[in-house]
Amino acid sequence: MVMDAASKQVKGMLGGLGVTLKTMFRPAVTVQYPHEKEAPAPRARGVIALLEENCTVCMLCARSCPDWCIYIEGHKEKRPPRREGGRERTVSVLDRFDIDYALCMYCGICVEVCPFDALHWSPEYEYSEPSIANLLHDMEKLGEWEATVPDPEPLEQGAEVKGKK
Amino acid sequence: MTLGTRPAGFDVDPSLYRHLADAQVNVELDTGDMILNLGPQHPATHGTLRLVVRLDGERVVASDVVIGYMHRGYEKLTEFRTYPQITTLINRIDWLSSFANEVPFIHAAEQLMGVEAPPRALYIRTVLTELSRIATFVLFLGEMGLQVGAITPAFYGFRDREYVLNAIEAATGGRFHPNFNRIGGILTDLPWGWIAETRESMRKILKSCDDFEDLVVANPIFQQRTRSIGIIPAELGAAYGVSGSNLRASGVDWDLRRDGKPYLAYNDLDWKVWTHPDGDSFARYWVRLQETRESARMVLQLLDNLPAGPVMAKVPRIIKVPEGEVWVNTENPLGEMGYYVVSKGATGPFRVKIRTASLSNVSIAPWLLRGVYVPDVITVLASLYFILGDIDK
Amino acid sequence: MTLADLDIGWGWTLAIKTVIVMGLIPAGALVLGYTFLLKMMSHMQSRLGPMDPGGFHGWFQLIGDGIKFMQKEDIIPAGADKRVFKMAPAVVVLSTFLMFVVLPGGPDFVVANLDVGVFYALAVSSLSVIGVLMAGWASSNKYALLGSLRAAAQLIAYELPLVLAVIGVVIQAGTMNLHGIVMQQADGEIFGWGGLGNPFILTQFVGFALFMVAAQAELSQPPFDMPVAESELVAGYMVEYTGFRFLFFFIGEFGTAFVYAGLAATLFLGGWSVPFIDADDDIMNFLGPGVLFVKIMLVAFLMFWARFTYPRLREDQLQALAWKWLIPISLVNILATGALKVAF
Amino acid sequence: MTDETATAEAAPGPSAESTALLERVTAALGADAIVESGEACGDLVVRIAPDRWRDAATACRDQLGFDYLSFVSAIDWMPAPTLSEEGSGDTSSPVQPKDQTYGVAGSAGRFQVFARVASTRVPRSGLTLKTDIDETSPSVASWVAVYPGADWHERECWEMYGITFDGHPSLRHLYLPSEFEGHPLRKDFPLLAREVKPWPGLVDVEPMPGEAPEAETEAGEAEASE
Repeated sequence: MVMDAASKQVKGMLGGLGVTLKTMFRPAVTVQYPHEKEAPAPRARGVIALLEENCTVCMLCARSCPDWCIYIEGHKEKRPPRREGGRERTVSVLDRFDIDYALCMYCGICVEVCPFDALHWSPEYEYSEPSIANLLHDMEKLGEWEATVPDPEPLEQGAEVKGKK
Repeated sequence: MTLGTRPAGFDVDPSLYRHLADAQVNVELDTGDMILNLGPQHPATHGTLRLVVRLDGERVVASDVVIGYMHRGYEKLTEFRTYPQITTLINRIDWLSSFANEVPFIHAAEQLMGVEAPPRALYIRTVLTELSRIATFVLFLGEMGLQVGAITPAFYGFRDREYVLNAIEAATGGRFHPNFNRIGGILTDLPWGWIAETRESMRKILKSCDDFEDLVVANPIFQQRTRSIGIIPAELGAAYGVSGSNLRASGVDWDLRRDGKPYLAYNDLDWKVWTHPDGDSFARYWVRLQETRESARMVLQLLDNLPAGPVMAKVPRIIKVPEGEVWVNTENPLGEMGYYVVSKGATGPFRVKIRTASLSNVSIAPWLLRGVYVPDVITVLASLYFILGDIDK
Repeated sequence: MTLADLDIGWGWTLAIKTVIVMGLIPAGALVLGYTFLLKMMSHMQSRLGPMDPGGFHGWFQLIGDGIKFMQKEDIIPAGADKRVFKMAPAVVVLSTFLMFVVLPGGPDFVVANLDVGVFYALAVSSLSVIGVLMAGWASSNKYALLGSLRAAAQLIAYELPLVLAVIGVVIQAGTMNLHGIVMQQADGEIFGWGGLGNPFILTQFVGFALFMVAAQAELSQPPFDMPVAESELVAGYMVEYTGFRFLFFFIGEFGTAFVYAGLAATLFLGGWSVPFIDADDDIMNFLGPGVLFVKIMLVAFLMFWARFTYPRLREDQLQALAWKWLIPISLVNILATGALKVAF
Repeated sequence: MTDETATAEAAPGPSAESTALLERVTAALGADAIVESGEACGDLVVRIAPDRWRDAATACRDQLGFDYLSFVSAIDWMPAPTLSEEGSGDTSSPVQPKDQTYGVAGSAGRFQVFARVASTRVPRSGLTLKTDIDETSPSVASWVAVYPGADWHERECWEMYGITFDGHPSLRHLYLPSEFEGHPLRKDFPLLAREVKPWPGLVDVEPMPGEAPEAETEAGEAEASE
C-alpha cells in the first residue's frame, strides 16, 4: 500500500514536469502587438460611427443612453419638396453630435434604438488618447469611422434571415 | 448634514464619501496578537477585499472581512433605469461570467411579460452561458495554482480563456460585456463559421483540462497544501447560503440547472452533476475541473443539435412589463444568482433584489479561517473563488 | 602559464582574481537570470518572453533592468533601523562572493585552492541567513518580519541535508579539496574501465538528489519559496527594498544559484574535467571554465525547471520534509558510502 | 421552456404545488401566524406576522426542510418622488405610478422584510417569506440564530433601509464607509449622479426663424418618447 502511494506521488511530480517541458517545445501563443496585429472579430464593438445623412435629430439615442454620453444639437431647415409641386419640407439638420468615449460603456443601445440606421459599430480599437478630453469625438471624427464599418457578414446556417440587416 | 432629506440648495459634502480606514472592526485588540491587514490591495484577494486577521504567531485567532470598496449601488441604479439599460449594467456584477448574469434577469422579465424566446435563441443562450462558465472556471484553475505558489498554471488559464473570449466576441461583439440578451430572444444570430471555430476551441479546452490534471491535481505538493484545508460541512454551508461548486464539493448533489425551475435548454442535454465528499479546498478545485470538462462537452452537444429558426420573439418596441413579482435564480459559475423583480407596469422595474453568490460564499470565511495558518488563509480564500463585483454589487 | 609564475607579487594576483570574481558573479547572475527566468520560463508558459530590448530575443532586458534599478529612488522606510537596513543586502551578497573563492574553473583557475574547500564553501553559504534576518527585522514591516523568520527557519533546517549530502562525496573522494575531488572523478574508473572517469553522480545519485533539493531550499525557490511567498507576504523580506538595494538581492539570488549549480557540477559531474583529456595539463586552464559553464547550465536547468512547475510547500510541511525525510536518507547514504568505501 | 408556471399574474388560482406548500406552512406555523399568501409566477409568497418572524425561520429549517438560505432583504413600497416634475425634461428614468400599491400578498405599511429559503434535497422547492415593518420603529427579529448566513444580509438591510434586527451579533456597516449617514435604498434618498449633471437628452433643436415657439417642439418630442 505504501509503495503505490509513493509511486503515485513520484508520478505526480514527474507528470507536472512533463507538462511544462511539453509546453516549452510548443510554439508560443503571444502576438507581438506593435509588429503583428490580431484582427478583431468583424462584429467587435470597437467604436461607434455616424452616418450623418440618415440622422434626423430625433434624440432617441441621447435619451436612451444609460451613461448620458451623447450630446446632440441641431436646427431646422427648409428643403425643396421631393416631388415638384409638393409643399416645402422642413428637415432637422445636425449641428453637433458628440459621443464622449470616456463615459461610453459600449453597450450598443444607441446603435440599436436608432430608427434611421445612422449609427453603426466598427471594430476599430486603436484610438486611445494622451488626454481624456480628446476622447470626446465630434461629428467629423464619427464620420471618419464610417469608413471602417465592415459590411454585415453572412449568418450561420439555420439562421432565419429577416429583411432588416 | 444628513443625506436622507433633500435640502433646497443641493451641495454635496465630498468628505462623506472618503473611505475611512478605521472601519468598525469586530476584532478585540489585546496585546498578545498581531493584527495583519490582508488587503484591500493584496495579490491574493481577487480585487478589493480586506481581511483583518488577528495572528498568534502564524496561526489565525480571529478574522473579519471588510467589504464595500467596490460597492456601486446596483439596486439603487436599477430603480432609475429601463429594462434594456439594466441588462447592460448587470453584466458588470460578476464580470468574469458576464453573459450568465443577464440570463436570470431577462428570464424574469420574460416570465412577467408572458413572452417566450424561440428554441434557437434558448440554445444559443445556453451555449454562451456555458462558454462564460468555462471562461470563469479555466481562470480559476490557473489562479488557484498561482495562489498556492505555482506560477505556470496561471498562464495556461489565461491562454485558454482567450479561446473562449474570442468565440464570445465573434458572436456578441463584446469580449467581457456581451450585452447580447434581449427580452424575447437575442440580438442577432451567430456569424458564419462560428460553430466550427467553437468546436475547435472546445477541443483545446478539453486537452488543457488534462494538462491541469497532471500539472496541479496530481501534484503531491498541491495535494498536501489543499487536502483537508478549509472543510465546509454540508449543512453549515447550506445555512450560510454557500452555493454552486463550493457546496457541491461538500457532497451536496444540488445544481439549479437540473434541480431548479427549468430554464434555457438544459433539459434536452444529458450531463452529470459532479460532487466530491471531502468539502476541502482540493475538492473545490477538483469539482470545478470536472465541471469545466462537463461544460465543454455540453457546448459540443448543443452545437451538434442547434435548431434552426428565428432568434427573436414578437416583442413591442417600447417594453412595458406588466405589474407583478417574480423570483428567478440560475446556476451561475460562482453559485446561485437570482433576481427578485418587482414591477409596477412601468418601462423600468420598481425594485430588483440581486442575490449574488459570492456574498454568501465569502460570509463563511471568518468561520472557516479559525485556527488556520497564514498560507492556508490564502488557499481557502482562493478555493472559495469569489469576484469582488459579485460581493459588493 | 599560471598566475603564480607571473612574477608580479601576491598583491597584483589578488587584485586580478578579485576583479575576475567581481565580474563573474553579476555576469553569471545575468546569464542565468536571462536564459532561465526570462526565456525558459516564458516558453514553458507558452509565451515568448522579452523580444524587443536589444534586438535579438531581448538579450538586453536584464542589463536594462539593472540600469533601471540603479537610477531608482533609494527609499528607506521611516521606521526602519537605518544602518542595519543598509547593511542587510551587503551581507546576503557577501556569502555569494565568498563561495566563489573555492570554485575551481581549471587546475589553476581558482582563487584559492583550499584544502578544506568544500567545508569552507558550505560554512560560508550559511552567512546569508544573517543578512535575511537583518533585512526582515530592519524594514519594520509585518510582512518582512514574517518573511525573514520563515527564511531563517528554512535556511537553517536545510543546512543539514546540504552538508550531509556532501559528506558522501567527501568520503568517496577521500579529500575535501575541490581540486582533489575533481581529479578523483576524472581519474577514477568504474569496475576497471577508466574511459569515462567516475563522476560521483553515478555512485552518489542519492547524494545528488538531496543536494539539489537542499540547494533549492537554500535559494528559497519554489517549491520552497515560503520566505518570498508572493501571494501571502508580497515579497517577504525584500518588500521594503527598492533601487540598487533590491538589485543586490536580485544579484544575490541568481549569483547564489550560479554558485550552487557550480558546486553541484564540481562535486557530482566532475567539475572542469572532460572524459578523454587529462584533467591536469595546462590546456584545461582555458577549456575548463567552458566545460564547467556547460555543466552549470545543465544543473541550473534542473533547478529552474522545478521552480516553474511546482507550487509552494507550507512552512510546517517544509520542515517536516527536511527533518523527517531528507536527513534520515542522507545518514543512510553516508552509512552505505562508508561501508562500500571500506569494502573496495 | 417554462411549461407549468402561470404566465400572467392573474393566473386561474395558485398552482397545485403552492397550495400544498401553503398547507404545510400553515400546519407548521399555525394559521394565526400567516397574515396573507399569494403566488408570484408559480412561487408561493407567504406574509408572516412580524412577531412570529423567527419562529417562521425555525419552522422552515426544521419542519419544512428548507436548509438553504438564499437571501434576506427589504422593500420600500413608497413611490419614489421622481425628479422629472422639476421640469428638467429628463425622461430617461422610467416613470413609476404615483399611488402606493403593494405587491403579491400585500403589505401593512411602507417597509417589508422578505427572505427566500430553499431546500438542497428537494428539486424545485423554495418559499418566499414576507413580514411588515412599521415605519416609526423599524425593527424585526434576526435570523442569525437559525441561519448563520443571514448575518451579512441583515447588516446590508440595516445599512440600506434602517431596519434593525434584534439579536443580531453586530449590526454595523457592510458596504458603506463607517461614517455614512442616511439609508440609500429608501425611495426618498436621491441618486446624486443624476442630479448633479444636466440631462443631455434635452431637445436642443432651434426652431426655424419665425416658426412656432419652443413649447410646441418640446411637447412634440416628449410624447414621442413615451
